[in-house]
Amino acid sequence: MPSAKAPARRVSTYKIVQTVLGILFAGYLLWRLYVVFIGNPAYGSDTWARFIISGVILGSVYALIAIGYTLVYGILRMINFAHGDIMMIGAFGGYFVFEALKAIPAPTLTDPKFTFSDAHPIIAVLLAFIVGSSIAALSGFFLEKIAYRPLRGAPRLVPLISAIGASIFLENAGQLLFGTQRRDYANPLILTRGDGWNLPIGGATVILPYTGVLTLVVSILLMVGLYLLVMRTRLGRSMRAVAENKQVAALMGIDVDGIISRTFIISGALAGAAGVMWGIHLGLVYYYVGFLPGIKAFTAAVLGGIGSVPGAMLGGLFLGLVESLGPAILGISFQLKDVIAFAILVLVLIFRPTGIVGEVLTEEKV
Amino acid sequence: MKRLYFVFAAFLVASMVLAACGTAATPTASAPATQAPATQAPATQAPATQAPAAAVPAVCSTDAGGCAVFKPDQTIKIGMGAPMTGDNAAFGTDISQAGKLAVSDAGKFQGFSFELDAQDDGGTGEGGAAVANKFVADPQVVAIEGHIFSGATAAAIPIYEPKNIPMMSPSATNPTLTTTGSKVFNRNVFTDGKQGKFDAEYLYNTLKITDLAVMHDGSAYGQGIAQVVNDSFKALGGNVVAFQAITPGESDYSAVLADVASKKPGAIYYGGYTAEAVILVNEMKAAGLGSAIFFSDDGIYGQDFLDRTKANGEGVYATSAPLPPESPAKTTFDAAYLAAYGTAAGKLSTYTWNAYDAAAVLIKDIESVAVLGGDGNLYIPRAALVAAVRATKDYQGISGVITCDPTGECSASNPILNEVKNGGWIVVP
Amino acid sequence: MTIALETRSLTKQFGGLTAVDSVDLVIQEGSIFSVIGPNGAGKTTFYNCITGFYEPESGEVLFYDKSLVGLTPDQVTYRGISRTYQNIRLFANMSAIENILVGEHSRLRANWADAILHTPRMKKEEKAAVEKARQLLNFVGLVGLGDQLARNLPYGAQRRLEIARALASQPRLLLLDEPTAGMNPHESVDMMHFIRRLRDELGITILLIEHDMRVVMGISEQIAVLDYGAKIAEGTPAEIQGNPRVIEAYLGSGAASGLNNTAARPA
Amino acid sequence: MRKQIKLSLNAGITFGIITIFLFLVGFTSTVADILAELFHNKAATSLLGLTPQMLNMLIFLGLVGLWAGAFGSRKEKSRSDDPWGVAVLDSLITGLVHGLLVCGLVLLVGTLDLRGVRMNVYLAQVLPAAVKLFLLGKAPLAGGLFYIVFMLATGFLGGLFSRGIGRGSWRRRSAAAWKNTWESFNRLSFVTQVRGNPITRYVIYGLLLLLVFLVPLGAGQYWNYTIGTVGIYVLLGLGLNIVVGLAGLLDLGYVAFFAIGAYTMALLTAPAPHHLLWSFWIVLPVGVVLAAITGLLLGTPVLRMRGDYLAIVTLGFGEIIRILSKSDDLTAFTGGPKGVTAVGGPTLFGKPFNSAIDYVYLIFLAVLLVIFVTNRLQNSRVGRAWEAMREDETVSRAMGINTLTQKLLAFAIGAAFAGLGGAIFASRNQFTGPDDFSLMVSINVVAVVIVGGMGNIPGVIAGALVLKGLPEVLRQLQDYRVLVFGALLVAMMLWRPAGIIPSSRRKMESNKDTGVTETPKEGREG
Repeated sequence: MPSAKAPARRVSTYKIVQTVLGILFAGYLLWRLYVVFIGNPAYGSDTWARFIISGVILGSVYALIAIGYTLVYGILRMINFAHGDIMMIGAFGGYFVFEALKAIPAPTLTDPKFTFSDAHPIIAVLLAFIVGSSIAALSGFFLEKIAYRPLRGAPRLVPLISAIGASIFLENAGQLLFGTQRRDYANPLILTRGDGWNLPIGGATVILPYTGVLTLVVSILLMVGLYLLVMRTRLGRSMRAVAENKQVAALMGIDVDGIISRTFIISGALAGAAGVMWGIHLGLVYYYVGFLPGIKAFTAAVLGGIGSVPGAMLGGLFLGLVESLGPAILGISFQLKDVIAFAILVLVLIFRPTGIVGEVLTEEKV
Repeated sequence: MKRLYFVFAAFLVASMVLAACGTAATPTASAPATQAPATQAPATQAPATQAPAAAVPAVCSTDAGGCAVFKPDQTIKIGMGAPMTGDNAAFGTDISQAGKLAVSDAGKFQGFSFELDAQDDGGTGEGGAAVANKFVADPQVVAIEGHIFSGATAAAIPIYEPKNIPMMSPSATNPTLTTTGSKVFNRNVFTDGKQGKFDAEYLYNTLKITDLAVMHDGSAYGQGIAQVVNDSFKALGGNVVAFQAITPGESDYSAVLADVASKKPGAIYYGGYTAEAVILVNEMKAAGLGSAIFFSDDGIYGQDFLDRTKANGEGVYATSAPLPPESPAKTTFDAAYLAAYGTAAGKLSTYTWNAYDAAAVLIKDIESVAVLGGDGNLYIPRAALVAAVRATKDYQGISGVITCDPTGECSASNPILNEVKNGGWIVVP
Repeated sequence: MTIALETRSLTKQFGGLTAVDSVDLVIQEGSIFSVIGPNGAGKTTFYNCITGFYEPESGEVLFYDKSLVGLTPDQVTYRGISRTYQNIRLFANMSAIENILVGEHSRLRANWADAILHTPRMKKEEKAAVEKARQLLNFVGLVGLGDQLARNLPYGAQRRLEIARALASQPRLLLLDEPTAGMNPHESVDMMHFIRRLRDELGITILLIEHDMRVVMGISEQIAVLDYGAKIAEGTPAEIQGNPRVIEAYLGSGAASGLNNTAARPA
Repeated sequence: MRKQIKLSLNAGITFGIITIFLFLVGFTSTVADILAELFHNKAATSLLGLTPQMLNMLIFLGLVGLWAGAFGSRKEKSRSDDPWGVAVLDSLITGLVHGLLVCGLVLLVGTLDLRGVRMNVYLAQVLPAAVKLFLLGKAPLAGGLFYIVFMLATGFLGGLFSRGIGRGSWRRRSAAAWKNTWESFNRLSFVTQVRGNPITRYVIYGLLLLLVFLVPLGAGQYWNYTIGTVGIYVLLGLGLNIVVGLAGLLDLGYVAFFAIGAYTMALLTAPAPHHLLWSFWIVLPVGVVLAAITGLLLGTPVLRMRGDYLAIVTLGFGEIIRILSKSDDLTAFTGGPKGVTAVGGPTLFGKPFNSAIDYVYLIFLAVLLVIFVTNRLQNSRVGRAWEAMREDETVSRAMGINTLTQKLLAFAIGAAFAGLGGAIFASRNQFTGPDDFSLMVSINVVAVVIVGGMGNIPGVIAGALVLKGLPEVLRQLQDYRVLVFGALLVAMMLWRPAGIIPSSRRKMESNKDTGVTETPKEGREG
């Protein structure tokens, strides 16, 4: 793609289109911002706060799932379509932990119905995350081993179809194993959904839910941890090397298959953690729970620049915010929030063809 | 240019071939429709060698659809097209399970047993047509319970129509389904119109709501009823402050609720099903809608809603069919359902009882027209069955009374209103 | 003599790095012109600027006195410039003859409607195109290998096929990027003769990037030396061989093998 | 030796997990019913205290056990010989491990069931009846021990059988024999003559065509409907084949064009919501053209994106169309989530199309047209440019190909085919609605192209048969059909990554196909 600074003689039509689109969109956005904030304020500051809380929390979950996509994509250049279903498996793992701990009574004087998970919420949540992540990581490992590894040299769309098959299989296995009903996460008492800190904003009370804060904190911790892992450890170095060039990495004595396996384990564990968070914050688990977040997270990963870990984080957060703020700012019905999200994706990609922080692909590298 | 002519010529020839094939195909294709006895010929001839021809009941020769013939070891099949896989599989699972219970409760008829053949149609038009074509190709299928989703049903009706296979859907609510003049399609479920108007009037007149927010899940059912409520409420003089749709399958609706909250509605009307209603109700307080009334349709009525909303569900209104509160038949059914499938009736979908009734009605109607031939075979005249289903009157089911009107609307009763009080649904007088 | 290609203070930057730094070159029609320089000297970037893949920040590229700056690669090809690649880039899953037919793309006119309707014009054109592709196969010595997949051809044949593909667009100027890379000395000599034949028999001007000094010195009429993007010397082979700045550039960059050392380099 | 034991241990564990999984998803119960239908032994009397249902299940589990034994006793790679003793020992180990795992499951499930624990609250298919069936009506311990013996025995038999037939060697031998016969047959002079004669090809095509046209007459309504669906997916597959298979652009939102074709047909011919009632034959080209135009409009801004960026943008576009079609704002125009009913059908020479068979022929005709167009395009300058782009976009630009134009062309033509498919689809179903255009349709079509073999027409047809025909064939498996379908999709990719019918190149250098007079010299090099 031609670089930004062009000689004045010939300007490509694409650039004209780009500029016109950009000006139109920026103008529209400014006008809408003016309308909703100054001209004809549709919402009070409490509503804006709610939008932002909702967007950021959802975005942080998207980000966590998106990292899984991005890690696998960075190394194998394939879309792991079954990633959302790995998340579903993790969510079920956490669900069963809570169900089990809920079944252990730990009555106190004040509340005879107190259970183990109410009495020791930290242990319960920790255990749920550990079990959920481990099961998901294990699934990721076997998924790669069975469905992707034999296709290492195949044309690049072949693993995609294999992934789609795996996704269909996992969804239906989940349905047949656990039944079709939607199940509710039995959170510890302190993490009751809907409870939270009451923030007085703009004359109203805005609830900052505990579960949401937990979600945000855990995902930030996991993302920072992952970033350190990729940037600071030997495993991370090897992963980057394999992502850069598998042949050369192999020549350098790196066990490429091993690294790929570990990548799937890590991305599976992150998806599993996201699944548990999904359960804790939103309370819902069933066999199809991973499908939509999977698609959304994939979008987020591309939005941020697929292959880039910070990009996935940014993309996830951005997407979460667009979904909650977009319809409000543009004054469009919330039913069309995905339309807005995808339209923004197209716009971003028109201006930055490789995502917000994507690697700049030169002609030679492509 | 010469080539161009050639291409056109080729087309012309091809279309003529097509036309020829089309006409040639006619007798084969439409035979079952117009001369149905011919298709049954192999089945009727076989026993004819052993028994006198009089063994075949006279009604079969006069019936416009001919007779379905069952040898003593064959089962009478009731087909069902339902989403058994994918996002909406809970509906299919639930409805087929309830239908199967109805079949086993029906026991044997003249020594013949019934069978519910539930096929996956994915809830889509394409799947619905595929399943319908499969059923019409199976001579043992005499009636259809379903389909479950309106889209699949719409695509299936034209396929059953010429084959005289009656349908009884426990859940397809799209109003247009009964307006096309189909003689085979019936349903024992509310349509949007009746319920929506009732709800809007109650909201405006009794609850004295002036500012209403209407939400729905974007499904044919939810959107339809929300539209009716919206229109009726406005016609009454009320003010609809927000009309928003959510995406089913998502687990978080806090943003759209925040938007609705900013309009300060006195109540939210939601058109849709339990799965999403539970999330909405649970998130309402956090979104600043703690004081608004949540009002919904029969899609959320049931134990599952209570189990999953707990304290948040208090004060929620929902319409339902006038259930005989706890009739012995319903109690027995609920116990049997729980024992057989491990989940409570009404947990997977709200159509469990409708589904049981739909199957039971079909079986009753089959029994009313079926004739045992002199050769020991059972004969079911198809057109007579279609008429019998349409003529169903005052059938007391566990979900209410079933009486079909000339268009195929069989849920005769008016909706009643329920409110959640102290963790249970209480009928509002 | 007419000037085939001329660059005037051509500059290309990547961020802070100046990959091509005000390069002035004049290439006469019908000559064999070489661009040499250590690794990373900006030779390939220079090619990409000419062929329209990069848009230079400043400067001018004139092809028979017409500016090429701002043209897209396909337009450049249409004007009569064609190229090969350092690491062979054939269409691996297409047959050899199809590769050449793709090369003829810019000289063919049949559009999708012609293709569907098989208009006489298209049939005639297609017949001629296939015929020409066969002749090119013949010219580069690949007769009988036309229906092989490109990726199944031996290395040397792939090199020649790539040149045949480049020739198919009837270029007036051919840019070759290390055509002898990975060849043994014997093959290199063959390639050298072949390049000369291109010029002599087809009258094509040739611009060459090459590391193998024996080839460069053997066939070039003019040589330009790039270092860090800038032209540090230009002249006949003899002049270049004696130029101290050139020697320094090569020694400095660690390629101490020297200008007269003709040992084969790794590909 | 240790490696060999590890191999059989692994096999035992794998098959143990498979058997446990089959029980947990309830397949053991279902398979009993399926087999009962197959053997007609539903009403048969019991044998050895086992009901026919139990026997049926045991037959199935026995097959699993045999396979486990065969799989577990296979030769370890580094071994050169394949002695009987090792194979038998291996199969026994595999069978034992397999049996032990199943025994563990039986003990656990059986005990819980005895205690009245309702496991199906969490594991939906573990119903008391299923447990009873799996335990063969015995006590947990007895059932568990039975399974150890049963798996040991079947594993042993499986090992013996597999070693006895010499493993894969018979397959290799017979394949070689076939190949030999085929080659010697080909060498016969008259065969060469007949094969070389273009008339033969036309005769074969003609016969194939005749067959294809005759099949629907005897296929019955259900299969005709299925054939029609396959045909529509062939249309879609051929369209996407141009985009993905030839031009190399991954389009995950192909359903958008399908939807546009379908909605055009529906809205212009149906009595509601617009009551336009246009004729089918007029709407058909309108739908095709509209879809193509949409392809152009979408393509213009996004076709500069590469690879997976394009994939997600197109995916987004597909979703946008679906969301818009059911959105509140457009309900008055599109019919909203309820869709459009009573979509019009074609009438030809006064005869209305009203059965599956009529549409089968219409679809055949459309497929033939599309095959014709695809074939012509593929073997032209345009098709070569597409393939060059797929192979190496950068180089193809340097070859003088205006990639943007060519991509747009591919996109538009692909979209036109989808529009054609969509229009026929809506007309045949007499209904169309937003649920018909979910993301899974796009994904299915991509799978049609890849599974069949990218870039070639027979491949697409094979792919459509597999993707849309297989699920119908699998209906016997009831609720398990999609599960099995997913697994088969993975297996198919592992088995044939290049697709069922991999692409082959047209021979052009020799002059047979092109009719050019000059004979090339035989100058083959090594």
